[in-house]
Amino acid sequence: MDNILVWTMISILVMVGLVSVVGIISIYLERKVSAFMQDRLGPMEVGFGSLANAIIGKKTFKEGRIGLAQSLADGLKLLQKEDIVPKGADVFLFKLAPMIVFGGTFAAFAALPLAEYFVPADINIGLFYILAISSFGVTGILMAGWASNNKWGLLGALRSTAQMVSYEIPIGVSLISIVMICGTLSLKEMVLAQSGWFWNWHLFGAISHNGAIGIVLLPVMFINFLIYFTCSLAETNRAPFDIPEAESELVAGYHTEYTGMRFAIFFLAEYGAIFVGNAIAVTLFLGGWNSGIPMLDEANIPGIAPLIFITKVFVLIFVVMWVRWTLPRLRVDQLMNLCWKYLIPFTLFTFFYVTIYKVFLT
Amino acid sequence: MTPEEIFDKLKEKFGEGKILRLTLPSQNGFDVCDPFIDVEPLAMTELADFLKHDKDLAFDQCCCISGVDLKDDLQVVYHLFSMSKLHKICIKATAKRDNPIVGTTAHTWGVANWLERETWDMFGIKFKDHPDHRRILLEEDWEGFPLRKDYKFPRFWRGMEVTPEEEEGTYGTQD
Amino acid sequence: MSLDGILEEGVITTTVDGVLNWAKKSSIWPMGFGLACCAIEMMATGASRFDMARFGCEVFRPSPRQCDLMIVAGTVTMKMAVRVKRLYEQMPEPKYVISMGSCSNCGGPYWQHGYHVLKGVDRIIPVDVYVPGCPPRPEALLEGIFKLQEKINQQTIAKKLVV
Amino acid sequence: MEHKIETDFMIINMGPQHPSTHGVLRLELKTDGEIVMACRPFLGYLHRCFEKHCESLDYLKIIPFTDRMDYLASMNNNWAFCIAIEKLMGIKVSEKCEYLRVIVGELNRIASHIIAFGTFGLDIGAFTPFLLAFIQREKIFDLLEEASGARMLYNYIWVGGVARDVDGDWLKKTKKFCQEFKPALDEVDELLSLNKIFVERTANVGVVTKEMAISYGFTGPNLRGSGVNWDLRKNEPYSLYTKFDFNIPVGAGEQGQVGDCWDRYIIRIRECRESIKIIEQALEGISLEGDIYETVPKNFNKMPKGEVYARSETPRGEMGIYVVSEGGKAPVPYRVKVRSPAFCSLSILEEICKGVMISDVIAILGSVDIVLGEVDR
Repeated sequence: MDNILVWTMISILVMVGLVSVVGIISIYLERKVSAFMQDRLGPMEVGFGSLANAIIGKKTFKEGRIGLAQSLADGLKLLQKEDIVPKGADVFLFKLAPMIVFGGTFAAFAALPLAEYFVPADINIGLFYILAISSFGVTGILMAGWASNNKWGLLGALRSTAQMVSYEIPIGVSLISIVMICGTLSLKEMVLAQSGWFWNWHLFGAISHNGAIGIVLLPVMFINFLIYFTCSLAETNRAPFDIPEAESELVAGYHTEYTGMRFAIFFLAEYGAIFVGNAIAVTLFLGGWNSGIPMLDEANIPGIAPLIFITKVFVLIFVVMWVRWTLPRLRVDQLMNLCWKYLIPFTLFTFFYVTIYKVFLT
Repeated sequence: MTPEEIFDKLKEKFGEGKILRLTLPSQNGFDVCDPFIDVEPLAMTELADFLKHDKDLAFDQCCCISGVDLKDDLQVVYHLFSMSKLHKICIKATAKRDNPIVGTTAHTWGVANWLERETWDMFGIKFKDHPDHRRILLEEDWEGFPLRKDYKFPRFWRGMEVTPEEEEGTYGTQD
Repeated sequence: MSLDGILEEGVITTTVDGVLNWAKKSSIWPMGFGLACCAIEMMATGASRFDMARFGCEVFRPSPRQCDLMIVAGTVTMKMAVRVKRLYEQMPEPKYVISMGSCSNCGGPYWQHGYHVLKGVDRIIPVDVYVPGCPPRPEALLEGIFKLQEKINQQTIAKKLVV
Repeated sequence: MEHKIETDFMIINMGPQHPSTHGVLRLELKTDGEIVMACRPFLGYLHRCFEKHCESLDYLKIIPFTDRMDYLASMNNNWAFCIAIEKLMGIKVSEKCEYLRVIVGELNRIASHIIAFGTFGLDIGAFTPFLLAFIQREKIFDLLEEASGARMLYNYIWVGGVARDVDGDWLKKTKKFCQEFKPALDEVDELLSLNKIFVERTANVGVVTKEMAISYGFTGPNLRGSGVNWDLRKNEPYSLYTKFDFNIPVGAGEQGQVGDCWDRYIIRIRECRESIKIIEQALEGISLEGDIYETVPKNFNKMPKGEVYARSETPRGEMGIYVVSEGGKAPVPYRVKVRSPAFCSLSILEEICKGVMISDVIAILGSVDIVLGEVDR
């Protein structure tokens, strides 16, 4: 009993650390990945060496080679910026909005199962909780756009709301298939069901639940995964669905008027949301903390399970970035068309497929 | 069509009162020039319509509309080209300096709208019945028409120095 | 014992200064704001060959609210000057201005007959670094940014407190 | 009981500082939600009084100012102005100079088109093609810098000749560039042109019909995008363009209707290939013998009285220079008027931006490819 309590405490602490680190790492990665795709070098000169030099006031260390301290410098700089609340803004909502966006995203972290013993809040409706709390952020975005008394901001917020509300549906439906197979909403149990060899992952069907016959779900699950991934791009306002903050159209979208740390919070929340979105994909489809090779899992190397989980998430985040720097942006009506005319019918089809499977084959 | 034929055709249609004269290269004191036809400024609107829609003329492309300050008069020069017939002509409408009004061609060629606005902006030549008669490059409260030869640079505009103090009066006019 | 003596010489303030200045100078976000020819060279500075991102100046923010640096790249005309001033005022402190190219330094080739050209952007907003050239090469702009970094490095919170 | 919801139009001010107005253009959009009901462009934020300068400077000193007009295609601007003055003075330029002009002019055309389709991609949201294309542009800049001494604004083509001679080494480098450029262009082409999202965004958007295009003074790639086979290099050949074998790409509505944004975009990609063809032929034809300053006039004291309208094909279309000379001893032109292609193309914006969405306005603006330096002069 004591053991569980200790582990819960530790996992909460780790999660708090993760929350603050994920944003910084993702921003650094984004810059390096984009640089790599565009034949550039990306951040170079702002390394920890230059920070050390600044602290001691002498040029002792080499300034930096791959710019590891770049995001840190950005954050520290944004802290020093003037905090402007535009004239005519609704001050209360303006200040509340970033907190809601941030809170909504990072509350979702609480239920992420990093490892069997590493779930800060192991609630039996984990998936439901995450979906609910992470879509809370849209309220904040709408608030931000409305309160800043800026037309670009308002347009961005409206686009964002329309987009997020629509894309909740295919996300929800595609995840219900998994819930039906597992018969639970607890994320931990879903991951436990996928242990063993990698073909036990839900991406490859329901083999772990029903043996070889589960293979008939493989195509459906693939489609489900793709739809979920696409929708999570849209949920987190990433390219090619980044229309709410489309630079070339809406200046900066809903955070046009935000300065300094408030802006940074939006940014961190965005990357946090990407992490959560991909973490759900990993948990539900890609086996969570399971490495896919039973021997490795049974070896019980301390700390390897969370590491596997986070690595998987970052691989998916890399794909997200890859997509961003490759594809152009959709128009707002095309985005809605994609959702209502293609994604939702497809998810409904997979949903019925899984229902039939569940009723007749198990 | 040759410039002479175009001139005859126009003259036949509009009469001598509106179509004044044709100048060919090395006539009327010019060493070099494209053949041009002088016309009455207020006849420009109907003339443009005819030039574009007549089957033989078919001047579908309005290349350029330029204003010229002739010191006593102000002139608007139209360079027209026909992409189907492959011939070109230059039309000149000269208006009095104290009250320069020229008929608009904006209803005939889309591009003429802006080109005429620019001519108004720079020379202060008014275009009769122009659909959107505003300045285009300068702000509405700018004083004077910069490309006129007697234009004097303002010293200040909205509190910003246009001509530096030490150079006031030295530039902006041509002597 | 005066207050400014402690603040200026103290070990803590210099270290804090060092770190804060390091953050400011290592992450200068310019405004994605071009006026004329120089803006193309500014783009070239951000693009693959010269790659301003190496020094942390990568993020061209479209909104003035999130920028630190305004690169006035090109001719400031009378009509635009009003807007440039407003954009500058929209930026949050601490903010810096680089005047890029002869036109924004002093009117450049348009000094004499340019009735619609502002004779130097420093007539409306304060300028930190002037980069000469028409247009300046990307290397020159980078050098301008280094000069700005040196300037930022001399800032101190002590002076602000005393004054 | 009857409920009536009253909605209001929103006036949105886009620019002069906006990421995708390509400089300092201001658009006043009257929108109904996302749909643009009316679009009014406001120009003049870069009005640098080019025409006033011309009336005060002598002919040679104007050339650097033409550089700054369309700063993406300086060579072609120099060239357009020189053609007008040469026509006025009756100068026939030596063949070597003409070859050099063709080579640098076409190189600059490629550089300009790279910016055109690069920023177009940027407006649609694709960052990477822009930066990949920029690498090639830097190579062109290296070549032009070696020839003229400047990176962007060259002052290279003079009245009656060119400013500097080139050597065989430069020709070799240019040849090498031509070979390297083709695969690089293909890369961008593959990345962007047939991308499903890109086609969705650009095909059937901002359709300009043939009649509209001609009426609104579209020229160059924009006009050809509307399906009109018209290129001054072929239809009114100047310089040595009769000698070269090249095609004129014309928009055919491959992805949507003729004259949509995609057509205008693909024309530019294809024109780059044609330009490479021309450069390769010119490199074979050129001989390094001969004096480049042979026909450069010593002074402009004996100008003929008269006027000239000369037009040539710059990357944005027909650039017309109308010069009035007083004749006699005046070394300054009496009046210079520039018919700038981007100015004329932009005037259609009011017409075609009705009932489209805000994102489409951006796409249309990007596809028309304006340079504000040239629009406002």
